Amino acid sequence: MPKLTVTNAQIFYDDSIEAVRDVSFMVPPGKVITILGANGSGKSTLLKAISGILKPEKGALVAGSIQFGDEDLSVTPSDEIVRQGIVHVPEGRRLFVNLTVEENLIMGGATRSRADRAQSLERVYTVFPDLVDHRQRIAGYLSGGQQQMVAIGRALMSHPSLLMLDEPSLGLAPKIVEQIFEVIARLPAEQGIAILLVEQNASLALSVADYGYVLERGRVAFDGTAEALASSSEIQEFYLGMSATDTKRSMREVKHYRRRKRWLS
Amino acid sequence: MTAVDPLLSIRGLNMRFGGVKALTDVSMDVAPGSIVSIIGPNGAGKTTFFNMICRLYEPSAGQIRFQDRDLLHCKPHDLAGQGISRTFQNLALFRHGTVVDNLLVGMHAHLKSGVFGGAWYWGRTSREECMARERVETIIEFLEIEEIRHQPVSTLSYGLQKRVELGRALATQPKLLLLDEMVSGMNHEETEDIARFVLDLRDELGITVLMIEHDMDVVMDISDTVHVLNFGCMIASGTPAEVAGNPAVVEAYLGVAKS
Amino acid sequence: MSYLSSLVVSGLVVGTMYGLVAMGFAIIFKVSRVVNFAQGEVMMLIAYISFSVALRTNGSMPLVVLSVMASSVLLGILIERLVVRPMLGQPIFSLVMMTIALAVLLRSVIGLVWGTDPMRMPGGSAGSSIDVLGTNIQPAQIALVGIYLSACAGIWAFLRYSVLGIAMRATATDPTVALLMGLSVSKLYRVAWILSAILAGLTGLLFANIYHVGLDMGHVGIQAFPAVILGGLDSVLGAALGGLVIGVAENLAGGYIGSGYKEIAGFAIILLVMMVRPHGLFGEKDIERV
Amino acid sequence: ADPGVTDKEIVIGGVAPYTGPAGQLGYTITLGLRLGAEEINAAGGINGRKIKVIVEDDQYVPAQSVQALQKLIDVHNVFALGTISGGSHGLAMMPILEKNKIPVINPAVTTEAHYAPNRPVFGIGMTYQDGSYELLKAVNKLHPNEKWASLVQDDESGAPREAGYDRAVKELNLNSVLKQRFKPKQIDFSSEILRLKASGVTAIHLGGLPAINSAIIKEAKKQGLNVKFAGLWTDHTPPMIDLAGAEGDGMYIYDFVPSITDKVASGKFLGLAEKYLPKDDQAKANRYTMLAYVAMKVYGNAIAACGKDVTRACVVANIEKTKNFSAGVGAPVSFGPGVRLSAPAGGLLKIDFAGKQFVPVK
Amino acid sequence: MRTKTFSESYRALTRLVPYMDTWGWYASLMLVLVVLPLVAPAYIANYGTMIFIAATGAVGLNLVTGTAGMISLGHAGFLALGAYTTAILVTDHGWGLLPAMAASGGLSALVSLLVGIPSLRLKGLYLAITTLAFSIIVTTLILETSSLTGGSGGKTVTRPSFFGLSMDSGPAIYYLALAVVVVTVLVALNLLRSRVGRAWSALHDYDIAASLMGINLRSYKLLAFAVSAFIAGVAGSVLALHLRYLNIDSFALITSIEVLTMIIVGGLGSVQGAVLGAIVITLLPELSGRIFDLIGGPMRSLSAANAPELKGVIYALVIMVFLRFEPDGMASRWKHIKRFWSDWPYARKSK
Ligand SMILES: Nc1ncnc2c1ncn2[C@@H]1O[C@H](COP(=O)(O)OP(=O)(O)OP(=O)(O)O)[C@@H](O)[C@H]1O
Ligand SMILES: Nc1ncnc2c1ncn2[C@@H]1O[C@H](COP(=O)(O)OP(=O)(O)OP(=O)(O)O)[C@@H](O)[C@H]1O
Ligand SMILES: [Mg+2]
Ligand SMILES: [Mg+2]
Repeated sequence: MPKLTVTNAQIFYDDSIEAVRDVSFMVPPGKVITILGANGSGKSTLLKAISGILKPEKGALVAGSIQFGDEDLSVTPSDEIVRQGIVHVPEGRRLFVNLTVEENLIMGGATRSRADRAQSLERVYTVFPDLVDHRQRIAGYLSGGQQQMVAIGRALMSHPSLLMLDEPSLGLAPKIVEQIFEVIARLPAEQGIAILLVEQNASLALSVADYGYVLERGRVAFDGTAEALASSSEIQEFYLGMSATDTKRSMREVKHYRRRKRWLS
Repeated sequence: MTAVDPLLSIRGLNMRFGGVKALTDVSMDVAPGSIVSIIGPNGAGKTTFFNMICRLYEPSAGQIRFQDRDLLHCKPHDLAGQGISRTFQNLALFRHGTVVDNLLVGMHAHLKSGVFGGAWYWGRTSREECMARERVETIIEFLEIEEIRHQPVSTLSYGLQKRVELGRALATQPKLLLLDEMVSGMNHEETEDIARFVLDLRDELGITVLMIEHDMDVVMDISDTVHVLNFGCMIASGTPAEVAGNPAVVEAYLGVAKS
Repeated sequence: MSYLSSLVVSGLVVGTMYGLVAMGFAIIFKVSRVVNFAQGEVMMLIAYISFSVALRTNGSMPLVVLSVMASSVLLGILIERLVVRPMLGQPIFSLVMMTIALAVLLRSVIGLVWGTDPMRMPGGSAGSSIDVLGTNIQPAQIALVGIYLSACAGIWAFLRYSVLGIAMRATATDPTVALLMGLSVSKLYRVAWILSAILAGLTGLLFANIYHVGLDMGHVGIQAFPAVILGGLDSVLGAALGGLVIGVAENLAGGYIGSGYKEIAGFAIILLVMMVRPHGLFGEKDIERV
Repeated sequence: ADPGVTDKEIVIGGVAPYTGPAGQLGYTITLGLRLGAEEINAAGGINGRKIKVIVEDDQYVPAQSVQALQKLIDVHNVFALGTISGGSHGLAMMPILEKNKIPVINPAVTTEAHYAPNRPVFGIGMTYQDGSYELLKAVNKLHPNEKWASLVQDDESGAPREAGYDRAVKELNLNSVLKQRFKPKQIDFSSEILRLKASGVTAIHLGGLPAINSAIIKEAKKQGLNVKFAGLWTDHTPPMIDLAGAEGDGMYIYDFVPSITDKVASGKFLGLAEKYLPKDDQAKANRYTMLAYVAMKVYGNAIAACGKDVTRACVVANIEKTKNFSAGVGAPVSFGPGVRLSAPAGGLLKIDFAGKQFVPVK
Repeated sequence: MRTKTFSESYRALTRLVPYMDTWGWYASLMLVLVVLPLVAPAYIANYGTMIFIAATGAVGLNLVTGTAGMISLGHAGFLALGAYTTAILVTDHGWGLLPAMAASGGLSALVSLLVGIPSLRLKGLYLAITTLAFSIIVTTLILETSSLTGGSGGKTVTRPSFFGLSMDSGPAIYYLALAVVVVTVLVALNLLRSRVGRAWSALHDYDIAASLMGINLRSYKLLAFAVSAFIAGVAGSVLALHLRYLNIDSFALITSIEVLTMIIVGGLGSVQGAVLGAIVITLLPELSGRIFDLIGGPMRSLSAANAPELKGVIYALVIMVFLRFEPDGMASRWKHIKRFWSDWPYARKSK
């Protein structure tokens, strides 16, 4: 797989809201890269920019570049980007609500051959056995977590070379989260898939990632190897919920007046 | 279980969707001023349970009482006036409005002006609107969303939208607040903030909170009582510690790592 | 045969025309949730083109049909490229409005090129008609029924056996995510517009043969609209059936109550059906779940 | 002098539809007005003043007619009008016309309602109501004892025709078996024809636009309903012959203008058209063009009678004095005090499909 | 750059026009509109009247379609009801201006409750088609009751007097229409910034969530129809007085679609947008005539055979180009411009 490089990306919405500024990072083949950051820091925006779906939201990459190997992704149509092997699981599930579960999965493999699809379908059902019983149900009526499984399964249907996951653990029961992260951890080794992971559960994300970036108000505040980030005290306090004494702090202890700390102004 | 009369009392609730049995004989009491969590695997029927309290689905059997009133005789739009409010698992904001607009809609049940008052916009309506605006500003401040006050909610990030939903629910001035996966999509720090808000709501405003959560840190740390649903059945209830130690819960929901 | 059966048979024949136009509506709606208000005008334009070809070729059927197919495909591509694609990602309302403007445009262009007088198709209503249950049906009308049946069968097979059917519904639900699945949304739109233009074109050709070519043809689009609502906006076969129902209902109302009640009859049926089935007979329900 | 009159020029305007179902009407009328004006101007104008024709499009919508008229008055300074569009359109403009006392000679008469005796509004022709009456009377003379039916459009052009039909049925003691009104935009007439067939009809009074009438005729022939068809002058336009095709052969049409396909009776007019109109337009000319031409000539006559001092009042007075004025086309025109319609006697025509012409019925 | 953009009281936050200079602009606009018929030729003022009437109707339709999200193709029906009510009451029964207008609006509103009933179950185009069915029923009724309405022959309308003042002149109707549109705009703006308007837009965006906020969907949907129909009825009433002659052809589907065009071109849900849309769509035929004259060169006179078709082409192209570049309507462009100026020089220039 070619390498994904984002250089000095600056992204505006509606010509007026600057969501991402001067962000550079790269995703080498077969690695898991994670992006952490507070709400509204621009994580989803970055993923949208890579897969080229900013336009419907009036967003635009106004400076910098996004390269996939030699291909300039900022001028490639989204469907073409997918055919290049970049698959994006957007946040908020976004299933085709009026299609059945199986139809949703089939759409995930729309670019592949019929036989290939049947095979992938089996694989998804082994990852999410819960879905087997629901395969003929209308996706829109599933529970939130079930929908999330379909959304991830849908992405697995095509054999991507780069998988971008926007908060895959959203709304999933702990047991399922565990399973998914096992899969995420396995994929690079087994199939050479690179993964770009946006995740709020920082400890989990760092546990599977090779390298991580922390976004703060649209800029990269920190980056480093997963181990380095996990041992940084700032990350520990704000993303992992450790108190200074290295033990988990109870939420009851959080003070009223504690205000969020900003590293960048 | 509790000595005081429960705020919300549910008996033998059943619900099915075609072939799917979403809830079977669920009963529970929610004491005033408590924080109660509902956990369970995906598709266990938690959200359905909320939807039934909110009168969006008609139960096939069972009873829901709120402050000694039979909720089954209420329509969904009566609930806000009664003091029940909720957030939604899959964002249900009013997309076209700004944050302020959304919160003002939350105040609907507490305002009175009708079409003539609104058209005239003088005297009472005007005063009422000022008052509403003032309350909304308090909530905005409470939730620390001042900066995005005038942004259309459709342009907000996922986590911020969740926060606005909480604000909207608070604007209805509820006695009972139903939170459906409030902290999903928030990082640890933001989760802590929300946990703090919830505690404050209970402690300072006396609001009773019923919440569905998959984030075990929050559930364990702040809830008084935890109920566990699995395949529509209540498989365990008790304090966080009791529930976390229950092998059935570990098997069905938590998985090995958390146990 | 009885008065009733004659009314029904001739109603069915008119209904196939409504049905074909309605199917065109439904195909486009199915992939993009857009109602193409220019459907009648597309049909009219192709009918006029076939008229010109017929004039030049002395009504040679193969050539005329060929020209209809070619111009339908071309028109479908042009509309997709020039009208639909630039509006991708914009509010659907605006695109619907575009089609209304397109209708005005096509009508004006036709007036510009062919004038505003209605004209008779060369070789129109040629051949002897045959008697079906007491109603005489002319060859063009038989062809209409034939096309209707084959269109229904073709569309049924297409939606049943091709992934494209699912892809169309997926695209309609969320075009952005469809793109994320690697579906070429503009290609799907193009296919839909071409298919619907072909249906409209063939209908137009036969309309011209049965009646005439004239600027009033575009009105068929509006008249077929109730049919697609009745069948359910996104159900192509439902629209086809809806056409028949409306056609028969109009004829029965005209035959037993009075001409002036034809239009109302169609709408009355719709009102009744809507009360029972808010999404038409076969339309997809909105998924409402919180 | 009144508005629209200068030393060099007199502006005669008009409001007419250029678009919509009646689109052809506006254009053919304009042609006639222009033809008349060209002829007058070529002869040096009226007392040195040339006639200028300006027609505004009203899209056949009454509100637009009012707007168009106002524009003619304010911007183009019209002196008089040579067309006021259709029935309701004319009525919508009537208050303004009356207030400004603007002379009108309407070559496309539809309804009586325009021609109250005290108005400055004149019409050359017959109302639909009288037309339908005369039509039935004439056909009945040829073919007594027919079983009649009427099939008219449900709008302001169909309703008076049906009223005329009713009058004929009553006064002439005709046998009427069925009356139907259809919506203007109807396309298929199979149920109507089946119903007519069931009623045992032998002659049908048609009151729709040419395209619709021919659709009805075709459907009837297809269903083996061999009856006589009778329609008004609205069908008396050359495209109708092609449109109705072989099936339309023999259809009776009532008109008070000689047919433009009649090279003898319309000879003078055709000559003028050839002289003053471009080739394209010559082909478009029809009976309305002839009537509009006559209207313009009546204006020419009335204005000339006013001499140097051309005022609206004077022109209206002189139009009123018009007696047996012949423009060389069609029947002579006469008005009088309180007589606003010059209704020349008409006759029956018949479509001759093979000869592509309308032939008078003896 | 605009300064002093902070507010000192909550009342200031709820103000309709937050800045004093904006008041100035509105006042001058009103002044121009009041003086216009005194100085401009009647046909210009006539356009004014038509625009006011169209804008009134568009603002009304915008409430139900733009704000509450229920597409109505039946507004021509409400317009017709209002127009004929006024025509009958004033002409045949000698009613005064205000009672007739109130009755026109009231009747439309009443009837709209019937039309609103399907809206409780139907959405989108399915609802649109039932409203269309309604307007066709109204049309048929008007045609059938010809003793009252003149049927297909149409009905002449006399103009009433208003507190002794004769309304029988172009300027009088102009001022009437102006007053009606100003009141309508104010009412609409007020409604939209208060509880009722918010409820409408909430039920448009997410009906389930709205009902849980205490909004009774049934009553608010019906209310939206009623208010909108009332305004349409009043607009119809003014239209009747303006035209002085009614014919059912004026109230066909095309009229409903034209009003829809106005609010889409203007920007759905925005009062200012509806007014702008009404201006543009009312003037567009005239405008395309002008454009045609400019480029028509040799074929300057209207009698050139294809002029109307060319005008149609221009008309359609203008709308298409407009939608292409302004798909959210004029109101959104307006917002952009405003934001640009108030943020200047910090605003980002659009590319
Ligand atoms: N469609 C949009 N229009 C305008 N602004 C937007 C839009 N989408 C996002 N933004 C803004 O861009 C910024 C970044 O948003 P983004 O969705 O990328 O955040 P995020 O990091 O994914 O947050 P979260 O963790 O809450 O999902 C936010 O300030 C948001 O308000
Ligand atoms: N409206 C509906 N129609 C059909 N089935 C439904 C509907 N609502 C819920 N269900 C089904 O009922 C079951 C319970 O769903 P529910 O949303 O209550 O789960 P949940 O416990 O909230 O799960 P999660 O944690 O994933 O949100 C699921 O199988 C779901 O598919
Ligand atoms: Mg995000
Ligand atoms: Mg749930």
